[in-house]
Amino acid sequence: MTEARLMQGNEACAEGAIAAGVSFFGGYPITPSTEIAEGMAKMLPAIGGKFVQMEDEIASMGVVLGASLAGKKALTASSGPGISLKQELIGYAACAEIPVVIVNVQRVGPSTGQPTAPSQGDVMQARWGTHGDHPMIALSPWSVREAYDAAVMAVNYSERFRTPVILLMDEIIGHLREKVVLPEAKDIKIYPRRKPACSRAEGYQPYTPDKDLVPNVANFGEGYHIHVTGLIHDETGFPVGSPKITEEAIDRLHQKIEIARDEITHTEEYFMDDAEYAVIAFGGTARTAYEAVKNARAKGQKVGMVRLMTIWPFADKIVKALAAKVKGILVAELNYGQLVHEVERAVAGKCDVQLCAKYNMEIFEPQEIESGIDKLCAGGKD
Amino acid sequence: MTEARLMQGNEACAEGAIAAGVSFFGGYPITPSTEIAEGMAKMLPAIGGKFVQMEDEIASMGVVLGASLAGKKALTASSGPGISLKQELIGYAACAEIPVVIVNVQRVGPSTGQPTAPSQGDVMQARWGTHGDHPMIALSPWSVREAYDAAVMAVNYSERFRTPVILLMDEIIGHLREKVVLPEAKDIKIYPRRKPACSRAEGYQPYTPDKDLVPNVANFGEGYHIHVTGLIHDETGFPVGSPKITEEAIDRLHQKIEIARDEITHTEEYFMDDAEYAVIAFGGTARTAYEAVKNARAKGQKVGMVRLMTIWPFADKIVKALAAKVKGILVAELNYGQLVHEVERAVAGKCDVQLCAKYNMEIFEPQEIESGIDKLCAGGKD
Amino acid sequence: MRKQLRLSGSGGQGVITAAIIFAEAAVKEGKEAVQSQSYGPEARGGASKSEVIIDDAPIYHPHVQQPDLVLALTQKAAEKYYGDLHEDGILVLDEDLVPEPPKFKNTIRIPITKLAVEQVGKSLFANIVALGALVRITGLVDFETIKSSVAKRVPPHTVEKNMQALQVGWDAAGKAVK
Amino acid sequence: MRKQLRLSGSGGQGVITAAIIFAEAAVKEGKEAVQSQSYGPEARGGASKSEVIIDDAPIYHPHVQQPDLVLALTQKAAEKYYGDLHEDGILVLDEDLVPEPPKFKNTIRIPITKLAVEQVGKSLFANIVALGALVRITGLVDFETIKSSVAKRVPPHTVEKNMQALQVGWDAAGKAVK
Amino acid sequence: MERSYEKYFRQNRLPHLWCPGCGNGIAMKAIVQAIEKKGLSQDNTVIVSGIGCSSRASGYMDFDTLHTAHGRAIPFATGIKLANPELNVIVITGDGDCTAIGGNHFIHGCRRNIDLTVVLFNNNIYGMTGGQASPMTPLGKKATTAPYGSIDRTFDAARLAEAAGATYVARSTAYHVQHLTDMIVQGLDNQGFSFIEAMVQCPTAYGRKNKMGSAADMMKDMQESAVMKAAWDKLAADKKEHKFPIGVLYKEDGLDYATAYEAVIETAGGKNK
Amino acid sequence: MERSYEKYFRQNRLPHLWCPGCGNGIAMKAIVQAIEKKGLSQDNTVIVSGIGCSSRASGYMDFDTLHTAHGRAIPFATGIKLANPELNVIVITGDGDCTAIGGNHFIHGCRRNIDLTVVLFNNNIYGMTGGQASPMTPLGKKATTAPYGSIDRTFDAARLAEAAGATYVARSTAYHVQHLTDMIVQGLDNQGFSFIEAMVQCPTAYGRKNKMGSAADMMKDMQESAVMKAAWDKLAADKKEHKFPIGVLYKEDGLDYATAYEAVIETAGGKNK
Amino acid sequence: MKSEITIKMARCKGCGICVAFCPKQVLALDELGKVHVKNGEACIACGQCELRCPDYAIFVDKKVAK
Amino acid sequence: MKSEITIKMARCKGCGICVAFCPKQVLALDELGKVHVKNGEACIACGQCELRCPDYAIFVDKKVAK
Ligand SMILES: Cc1ncc(C[n+]2csc(CCOP(=O)(O)OP(=O)(O)O)c2C)c(N)n1
Ligand SMILES: Cc1ncc(C[n+]2csc(CCOP(=O)(O)OP(=O)(O)O)c2C)c(N)n1
Ligand code: SF4
Ligand code: SF4
Ligand code: SF4
Ligand code: SF4
Repeated sequence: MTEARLMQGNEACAEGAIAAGVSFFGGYPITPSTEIAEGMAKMLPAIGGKFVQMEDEIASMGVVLGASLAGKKALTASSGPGISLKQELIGYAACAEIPVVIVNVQRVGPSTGQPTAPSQGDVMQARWGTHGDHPMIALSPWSVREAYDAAVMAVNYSERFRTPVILLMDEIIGHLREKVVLPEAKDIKIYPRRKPACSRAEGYQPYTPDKDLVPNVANFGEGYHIHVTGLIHDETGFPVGSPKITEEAIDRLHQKIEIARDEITHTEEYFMDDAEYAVIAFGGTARTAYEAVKNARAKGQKVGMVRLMTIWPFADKIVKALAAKVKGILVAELNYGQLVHEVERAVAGKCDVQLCAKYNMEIFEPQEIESGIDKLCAGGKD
Repeated sequence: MTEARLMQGNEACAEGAIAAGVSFFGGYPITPSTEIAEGMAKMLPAIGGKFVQMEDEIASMGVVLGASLAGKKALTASSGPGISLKQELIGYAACAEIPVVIVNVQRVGPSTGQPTAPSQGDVMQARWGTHGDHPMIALSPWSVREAYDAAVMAVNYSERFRTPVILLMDEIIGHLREKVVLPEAKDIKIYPRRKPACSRAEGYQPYTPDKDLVPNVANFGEGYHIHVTGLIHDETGFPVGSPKITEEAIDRLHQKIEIARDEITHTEEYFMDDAEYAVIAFGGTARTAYEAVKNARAKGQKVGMVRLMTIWPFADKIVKALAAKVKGILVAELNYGQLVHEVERAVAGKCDVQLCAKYNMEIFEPQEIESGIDKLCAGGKD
Repeated sequence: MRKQLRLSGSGGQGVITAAIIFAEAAVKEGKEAVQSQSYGPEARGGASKSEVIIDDAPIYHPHVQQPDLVLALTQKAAEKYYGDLHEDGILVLDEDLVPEPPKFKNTIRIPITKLAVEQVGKSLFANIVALGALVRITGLVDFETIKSSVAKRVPPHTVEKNMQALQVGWDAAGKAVK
Repeated sequence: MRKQLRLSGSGGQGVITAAIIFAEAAVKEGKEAVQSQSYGPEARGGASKSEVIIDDAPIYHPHVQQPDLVLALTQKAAEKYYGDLHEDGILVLDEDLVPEPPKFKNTIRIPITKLAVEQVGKSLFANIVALGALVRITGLVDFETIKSSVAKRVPPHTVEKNMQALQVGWDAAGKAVK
Repeated sequence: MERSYEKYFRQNRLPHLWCPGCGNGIAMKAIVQAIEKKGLSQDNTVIVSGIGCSSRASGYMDFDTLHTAHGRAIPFATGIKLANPELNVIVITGDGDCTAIGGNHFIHGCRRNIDLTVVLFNNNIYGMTGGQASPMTPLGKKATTAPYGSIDRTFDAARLAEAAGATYVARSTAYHVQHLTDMIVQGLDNQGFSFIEAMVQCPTAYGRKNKMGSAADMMKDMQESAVMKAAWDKLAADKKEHKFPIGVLYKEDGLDYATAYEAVIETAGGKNK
Repeated sequence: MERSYEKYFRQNRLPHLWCPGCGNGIAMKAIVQAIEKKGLSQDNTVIVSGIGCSSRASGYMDFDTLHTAHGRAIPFATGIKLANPELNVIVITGDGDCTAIGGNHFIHGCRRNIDLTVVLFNNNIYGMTGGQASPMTPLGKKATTAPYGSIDRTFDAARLAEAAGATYVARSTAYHVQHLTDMIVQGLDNQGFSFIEAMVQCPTAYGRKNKMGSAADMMKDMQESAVMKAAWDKLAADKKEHKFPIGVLYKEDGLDYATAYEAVIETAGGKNK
Repeated sequence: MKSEITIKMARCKGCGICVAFCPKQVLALDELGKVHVKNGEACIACGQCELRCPDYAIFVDKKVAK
Repeated sequence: MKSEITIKMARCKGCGICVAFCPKQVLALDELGKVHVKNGEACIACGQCELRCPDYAIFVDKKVAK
């Protein structure tokens, strides 16, 4: 075990990414994500990696995708407006199956909004921000230590599934400093870059799926002469205008993640044993929700908490099971109401679903969620 | 009544916008939306309006927002990748409350995808593409004539609510030519640019909401010396870092549309009188669904169709009422399954919901939707 | 009564324009009409097809489901697009550019492109020659109507040549179906 | 036992750094600690506050709910941030920069900035002077621990001055609470 | 002692939020003084800015003002000017705003020769976000994202503007405030894309990190490094190091975009709307 | 008659999809011939393109190839080069791809002097989307979005590249195919940002609309309008109209970005990874 | 004193620019970091301070002989 | 005949560039729009056709005296 440190969430994210093997960062500063870029600018050259500040967020996405194709694990980070600008190339990464991690340290929107204030308003954008159909993995840490772990996990998932992964931080965690004890390097599992299983002569095709439906795309410069495109392509990597190939391609993009869904849907339960009501929360808000639930328990309310660390793919199964068990669910989120839509969908009328939303640039106070719980336990009446 | 014409959907959209008072277009070409720009380039100067081709889609959004602030009704049009690039400034328009219409002629994604092929894969992006919380209006026409009408309506809504409106076309309608009879100019209702209700001396504030919660922001050059920003602002238009103002501002953005929701949620019913099952469809797909439902009726199946012309705000009430009435709903959409999430949410377990999805770059054949109906009537078993 | 036509060829041959003019003529005669097209995934070249549906009643599903007539101006197009032709339908082929005609009962072969070059002066007019032929073969619209539709769509200085092309196609069809 | 501190001032006064160092010292002593801050909406200037929570048990909700101590280095900060101070809490003020101290039972006034200028040489050191005072007032961390934490955070060539600043603050607090 | 230019400020928004010693205030005054000299009406002059410390200026100026998104001021301004060519449109931008994220709009504005007066407050750094390198941070200087010194070559924004098609290009500094005002006046005179680079000191995010002393010290640096164009042209190459020219750097006649558009409307048979 | 350069093509993807007479095929051959002349290995050369007719080239060339998004080839290429400086990275782009939507990346690539060889296939139009005006469509020419003739002034991309910091700038045409090859060879020689503008004819989307005759006619126009740099410099101003210079237009020595980065790693105490 | 020096205290941020550019050492900063007139007599009304004050906080007017 | 002219018919798109730039009128397009050798004898093996063919469809080799 390493020594305890006071560490900031953004810092932990940068260190976690490096621990997972990231050696390339391209970015453009924006509050409240900037410390990640600044940390990378300092740390990467010291380990022989590279940091480059690009002209904007679009170029930042492009440069990390290029670096990833050339064999480096790559990260970029941004917030609000910058994330919106990255959408086109996030879709490119999904379509061309390029591993990359995009950190979004959420701030209050829409538009320039309240740039320094915390929010969880980009939950739905993380899933649906770019045009066309493709799935998305998004992870949301609730502590500084978990920002580190989630960064490792995000890099691993991006490599394993060859897909863009969004590390959906919020300002609460990004700017929070707290005591952490980091894992030792030897205890960190790293998913290495996938390698072609056969040679060119043996008929290698870059987009032939492996057993887990993920292709082993060669890195540039390894002699495979591959072609990478954002057009729908077949296993050779070249575009084809066939309905069959198009359907298969889009299916596989979804299926490669769908078949691993249970494994990558990380959730945690607190006080759930005999709970009749549950609070669903994620990210920085889950900390306050925890406090609220603890207080509610102290008041004798039979309430627990389910924390989602994986936001996308959505924890459908877990929420469905929860709905079958409890009388009501309170979704606490720092936005106008986003994840609650997914909860309602999954619950499908099986129990009461209520929203505890806040979007006034401040974080929740435990009391606010406690009132939400009171209302929930009263069956929505207050 | 005007003479019957063979007209293309994109052409109708351009003419409709002009009929609604659009005199400014800024854009960047992209298949399958390009004919809108080309039509505008030809038509606008002839009526003293202006067409400008910008360096990219971001600049295209910027230039139309500028023109709108200076008093012109303005339109831009794009597809897939271009729409993704516009997200940041769509959020700006929502936050600063600038009337503007964005036409999205959808094509197959993700990424470059299948650029010439039809799709309805941007349904969720239209709602959630940009960061932060704000509502969205999106309309999806199912005929060439309706492309004209929807363009008029989109311009009117953008002016009435001072909000960006997405005209969510698909390639099916965008490139379809069919017989249309356009309304006469005198029969077209136009919502004029809102005007300040009082003078500067009388204490005019640009963002003070009117009775309908929409502010009467003055045009630039009218002597009001207003300030417009993408930061959260108060009624004066200037940014404030107050939780109260922030909450109020975001609330009002949502409420101004929420209170008019019923009025702007346009849907149509076909064969619904005694229907026990319903197909929900929109845009070009609804034409095929209509044919399928007609065929199903001929086979004796008690099925009807609800067509959504307004995609956002979602027709919650109508779908809820529908769920109370029918045994099952089939959502037919040309994507991997997007609107079906909203339908499931609204239905909340009250009836069976099934998805008839297609995403292979071809449009539906009636038979495909008919099989979907067969399965639906069989309670999901086939 | 519904009639479904499919016009096919390669990129630059103008089958889309021909289809549009056909549909326009139908509209002029008070009919319902929709016209659509599909491009290959390729930007340029490749097979291209355009479809027209004509009916007295409103048309919903916008694509041809089973064509009553297929026109093919290239071998590739013929092979790709005639498959679902109605068994009583008609297959119209460019005699020279579809050297190996698919085996189909009701086939009409016309040297469309050759006629355009030889009698109108440029292969560019092949689509209008074809249009003239189709009007005669289908009998769906009046020859006079198609003439005015063509005149409206083409650049003014080419109207005369195009009228000539229409006539050449009309005549050739007369000969071919004899 | 949970302790909640709020350090406030204006933009450039370094209250955030002071809070970080405080939290770091607590961590070094094996305690749980979280530190957070909030900026005004303004990019520059405006009031700035930083909070530290120290506990033996894990800390969930990350913001201070009711501070046990508030430090204010400006009048504006004092007014804005002392409101929810625990009634048994302590209000520490810069004597000169908070000329009109809020009426609060337990108030300690120290000429922090003046001491920094006069005894350390620059107003820049005010935050470390304050830190020295807070360490003494709260007794939450050892003076030695804070010293090594400061040494770790500040630029090497300023370590000496900063140690001096700490001491000045420590001494001043000693005088003030007497 | 009331100054006539005070009326161009929104008094209730002063004092501005810029740091002590920040050069933005000087450049902003230069703009309003140029406006006053030209006698532009407050009612038909629009100030458009992007995002950054410098871009905050729009909020302080008593005109119709528009604080757009980062990098996008020029497209918005283009829309305003084309929609209503009667308006005088002035753009205030920062070195990052204009030449990093906004670089494309900048060169395309120049190319179109749209009639805007663009004043770039060049503080060599991203001030707003706390001191990251900009495309105009000199080689070797430190920034939070260039902790080992910047290796990114810099733009000469004036040269870029000229190559892209701007018809008026000038430079001055916060030190040379009267000269700066004059450069802006001439920019307003030009009917076309006018670009004025105003060197301003950022003692907080740039100066401190690079040990450049006080705001006044930074201004003295400008005094020493800036050379009037005429003198610059005569300066020996080896004397040019660490110096830069100020004054009107480029000027040409050229049809502005809105005027050029009139011909399109005429050809199309339309009337100006 | 087998030509040695054929090995650089993916034979199974030929014939290419460009229109009859399109100049893109000529420019693509010039690139592979330059690669052959330089003896670059197919295994460590990467071709990166954007989106457009011209950008289709990457699919035909037998290397590691990358067909990015519209306008974004240079950032992707920058990432590749920085991640693995051993690779030769060649960018193929169109006039719209490079100077419209990609304009910012273009100037920033130049500024950084990242070691890329960028070949712009300039057909003066958006070919792929069917003939809209590009920033390099000459004044007065028609396009589907300029039905009344273009009023948008054009970029001189070479001049822009130079002003932005490119260290090698050249121009040639599809007519001067051997010269074009030579310009590319020299671009590959330069360790830094090399920009070569290759004028190519687009008979379909540009030529037809502007009544420019056949592809061969368009090439003859190039023959007539292009003037070798040396001769150009001596040409009287009034003789320059409708003509343009070809050859090496600019060249300087300058540290490329990846090399400059080595110093950062050294300062930081890292080892190249 | 040849001049009248006006200081808008609410605006002054004490940056010291006026102090540095005053050719006659008329001005100085006080402990609270605001400018004050230390030696008004020396003022020659050159206006250098007003010219470069980034906060429009100091104004110099020539005294008009009455 | 001084040369051997090879044409890859599958590649030729009949653009006529080779025809236009041949200084000796050796080449022509046929009805199907592909190039053919009309007057091989006149070929001087200058290679202009090969040089500019955008489709790599025509190749000229000097005949080696055997
Ligand atoms: C799309 C987007 N990216 C990044 C930011 C964050 N941001 C705000 S201002 C700024 C740079 C400011 O630098 P500059 O333009 O030079 O202006 P200055 O603050 O130095 O005056 C950045 C990166 C943003 N607001 N929006
Ligand atoms: C973001 C985005 N916007 C627009 C397009 C549509 N588009 C594809 S290629 C192209 C322009 C092509 O012009 P150019 O770069 O000059 O290449 P050319 O086709 O002429 O070779 C455009 C606008 C796109 N694919 N992506
Ligand atoms: S950070 Fe720099 S540019 Fe921004 S206000 Fe402060 S001194 Fe001015
Ligand atoms: S449209 Fe033009 S650029 Fe595109 S392939 Fe055809 S000739 Fe070439
Ligand atoms: S220059 Fe202005 S702000 Fe600075 S000290 Fe002098 S009066 Fe105050
Ligand atoms: S130049 Fe090439 S493609 Fe063109 S006609 Fe000659 S051989 Fe055929």
